[in-house]
Amino acid sequence: MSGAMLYGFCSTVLVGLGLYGLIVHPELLRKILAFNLVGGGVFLLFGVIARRGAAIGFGGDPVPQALVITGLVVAFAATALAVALLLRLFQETGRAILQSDKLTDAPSDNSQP
Amino acid sequence: MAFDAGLAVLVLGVASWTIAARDTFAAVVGFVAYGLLLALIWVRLAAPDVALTEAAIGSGLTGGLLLGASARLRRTESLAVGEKPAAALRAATIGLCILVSAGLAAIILLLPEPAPTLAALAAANLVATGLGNPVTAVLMAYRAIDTLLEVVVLLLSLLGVWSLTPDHLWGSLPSPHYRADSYETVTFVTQLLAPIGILVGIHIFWIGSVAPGGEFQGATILAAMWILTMLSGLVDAPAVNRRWLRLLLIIGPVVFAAIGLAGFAMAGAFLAYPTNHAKLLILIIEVPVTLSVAAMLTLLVAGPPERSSHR
Amino acid sequence: MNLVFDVLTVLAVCAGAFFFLAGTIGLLRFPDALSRLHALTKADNLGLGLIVLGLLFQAEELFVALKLIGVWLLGLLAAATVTQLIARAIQPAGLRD
Amino acid sequence: MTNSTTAGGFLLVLAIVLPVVGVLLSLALGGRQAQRVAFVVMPFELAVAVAIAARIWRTHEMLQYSVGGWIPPLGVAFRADGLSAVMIVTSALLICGIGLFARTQFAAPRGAETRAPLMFWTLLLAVWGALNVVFIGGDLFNLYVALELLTFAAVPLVSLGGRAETLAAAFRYLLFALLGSILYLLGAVLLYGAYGTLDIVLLSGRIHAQPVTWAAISLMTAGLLAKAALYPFHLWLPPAHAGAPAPASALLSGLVVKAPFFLVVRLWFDVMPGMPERAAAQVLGILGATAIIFGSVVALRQARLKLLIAYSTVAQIGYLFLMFPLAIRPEAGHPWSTAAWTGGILQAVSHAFAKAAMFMAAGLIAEALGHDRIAGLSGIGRALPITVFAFGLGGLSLMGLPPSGGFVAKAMLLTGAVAEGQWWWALVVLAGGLLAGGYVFLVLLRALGDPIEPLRLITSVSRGRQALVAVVALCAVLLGFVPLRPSEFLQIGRPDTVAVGLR
Repeated sequence: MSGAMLYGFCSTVLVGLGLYGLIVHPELLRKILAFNLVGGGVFLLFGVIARRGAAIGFGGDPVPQALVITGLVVAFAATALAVALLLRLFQETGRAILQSDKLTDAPSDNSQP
Repeated sequence: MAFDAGLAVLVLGVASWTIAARDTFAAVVGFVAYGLLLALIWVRLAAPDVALTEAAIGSGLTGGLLLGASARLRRTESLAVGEKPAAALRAATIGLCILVSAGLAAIILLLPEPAPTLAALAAANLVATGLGNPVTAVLMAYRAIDTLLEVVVLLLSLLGVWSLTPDHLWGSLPSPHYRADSYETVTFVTQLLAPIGILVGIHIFWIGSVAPGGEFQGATILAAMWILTMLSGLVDAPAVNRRWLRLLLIIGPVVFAAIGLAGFAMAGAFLAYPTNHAKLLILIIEVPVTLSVAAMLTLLVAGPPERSSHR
Repeated sequence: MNLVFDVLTVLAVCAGAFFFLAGTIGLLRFPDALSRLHALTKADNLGLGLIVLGLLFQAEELFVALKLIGVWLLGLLAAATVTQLIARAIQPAGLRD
Repeated sequence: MTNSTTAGGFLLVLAIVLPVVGVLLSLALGGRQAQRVAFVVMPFELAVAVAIAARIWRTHEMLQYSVGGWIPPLGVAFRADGLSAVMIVTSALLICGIGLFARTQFAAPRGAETRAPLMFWTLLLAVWGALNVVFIGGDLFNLYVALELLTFAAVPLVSLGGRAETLAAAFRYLLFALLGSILYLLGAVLLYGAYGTLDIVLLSGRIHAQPVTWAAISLMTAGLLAKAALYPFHLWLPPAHAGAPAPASALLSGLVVKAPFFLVVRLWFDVMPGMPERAAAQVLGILGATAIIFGSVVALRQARLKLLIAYSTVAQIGYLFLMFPLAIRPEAGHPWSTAAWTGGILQAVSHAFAKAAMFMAAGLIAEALGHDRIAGLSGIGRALPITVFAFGLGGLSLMGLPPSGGFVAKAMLLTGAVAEGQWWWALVVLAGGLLAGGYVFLVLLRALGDPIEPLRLITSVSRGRQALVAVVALCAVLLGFVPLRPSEFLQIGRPDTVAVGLR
């Protein structure tokens, strides 16, 4: 078995671990962490596929490598938005978990200043 | 091989820790380590460009963001105790996740051999881009549209973060203000480090055309330096309605799109470069994009505006 | 010549690894936070220094050597700063200057 | 089908670049200019959308553009077939309508810049651009970026009001959307590992039935279903769509959830033409049928108007997925020459107009009354007759009564069910129509009833805005005059001679 395949299996376990955390953890920050774990696993799998595509002197297929860079940046953007939402939610409610949220009776169009 | 196996086990151990740890702060620390170990794996997978990005963004910036958040949320952990799902649900989830992992593992064993690759095609066209680093060629030439849209994605997520501002604080400053005199150590280190860091950031960006590195990695280092100067109280975060800030944010994507559109006239297609000037045009795009991305990353870490005055 | 350099590299890196190990044990075994910090930074700075020293023997050009030394200096700086900050954070409020 | 740029391909670039430039400009200019930028972009972008459709109509061929002159698999292609054109024009018309509707609600005050207007107009353009990338993207990774673009534009719209429960709804939406994207990406990664390309046309030529393919398609489909809020992934939708400001609700319910549906269609019919087994398609159909029954029943029990409409969206999304069991491997002809194929797409389009109109009507009612409790609607029919009329027109389409787009769509699905001998789907379509009738009449009876005490409006609602809602609802009705047969336009650009479904 090659080193790349070893990391391939590593990536599949990472996806499983992250999915577990995403489903089971009630705390939202832990969910965000778990999402990043899944992301890391998926990107790693892409890296393994890039490595398998090594050819003509390149250590790996540059196309998936570049796509992983794009993916990492996008994942950071997602994390930043999620964290900001979470902190605002915490400010408003004092909670960092999602409850079975029922909409209150307030008018829903209070966006006007 | 032994090294790879050890590294893989270590990564899985740290990953399990970030899921299993009781303390969220400890879990986040585990995540930072996880990112750094992943960066090592990327080196082992012959992807130094990705390794740089993973260490800088995946571990560094994401880690910093999450550490900050977990510090703010510390008090809430006890509240979540009663919310843990039932044991049966957890067991079912474990079963599902094992199934997913095992299934994926079986699937990747079935991937074709020899693996299909675009390496040869990417290499054959490298000359036309004037670049020496094939990864940069993919990002800036072959799939430049992805990169352009990615910068817009970053900008949109920043808009999303800003949209969470309470109405009366719009136009005010993000993140807590750190006073310069409270931590002499940090101030001193920042004064020492920031110039070096900025140089390193520019260097990483500059060599991206021929060697591992590039605009996103460079921009992250620049962003880190900006964040450091804010943390040390040397500069304050800018108010979100400053004109110069808005211009800084859009200059990168605007130049990118403009040169892309000019491609219609110069090379017959959107985001195409005339062969002789490809490298120069890519550089003209990359400089403002690096600056804009650095600003976006910094402000994403800083968060939505939350205080109305400087002091 | 090459052989001498290789031997020196192995020695220095092994010594560095030993200090890392010692620091880690200190981190795990020492009783309170301040002494843990002490063990960690002292051992790590030395350990990193020795490993950089070992690698210097393998550097093929001056620029690489300079980069390695830069890594060490930045590591020292970071460790010193972080230790300061952590120590300050855990210091009992009454002892503050 | 070659991989080069066709004449008029630049229109596809414009369809994406115009809104993006709009986003950048409105952020840079800020303040009152954001709205002006949006209203400058709208006519041009609408013109581009119409031009794309007109060209495809005239040439009967799909538009194609190789970005940067790089041909797939190395480069990224944009492609617009008949289906893309229909979705692009729908989005353009509806977004212009929503923009006009939101003009007063999100008017920026004089003086200092305010948050909500700047965000709304910028995000409106961002959603538009993202939708267009989804509709013309020819590369699976490019489409991943497009999905993220759409997520980051849509999620902040939910919490634009800033109340705690909308923040929670936005967070839940974001979690589902991110999980969906990452599953989609995992599938795309596997496809690249197996076939060495992410281009849809190239993939369709190389793909064959093997475990990797099935795993990849299942993961991508599951991810997209989470984003499309198909039962059992619907949990996030009602609080998000009901909590957003009315114009944003209209955008989210009308268009944004259609994007992942569109990509499921792309996957099942374009990436692997003729390959899906009927059994797999039955699963999608069963989920769709459950969504129809479940969503409608829960809608019936809602006390608030916007939540009722949101649960109705859960149900109506179900109809979209009935097209899979009916169009995959049909008894005769190609999948896209079946009645069910046209019916499914028409359902997406007519629901977009109908649902947007209903959300906007609900917004006007909430504005006038200060609440949207269904129990307190008595007499609103007299106060806001045009609005309630528009709501009813939208409801007509949901129920599937003639003349309406919903009627044609559901009739086509029924025809498909009969033609395929799968009568059980016909029962679901009919039951869903009856239930929809139930919840629409529930609202209308209240609204048209006499109030116990005189109705007090907290603000007056301009006739112009009411008329606009009626116009949007009329679009859904006008779709009822589409001929009741498989649309030829929708088949443009589909592989017709490739060995399809005949293995």
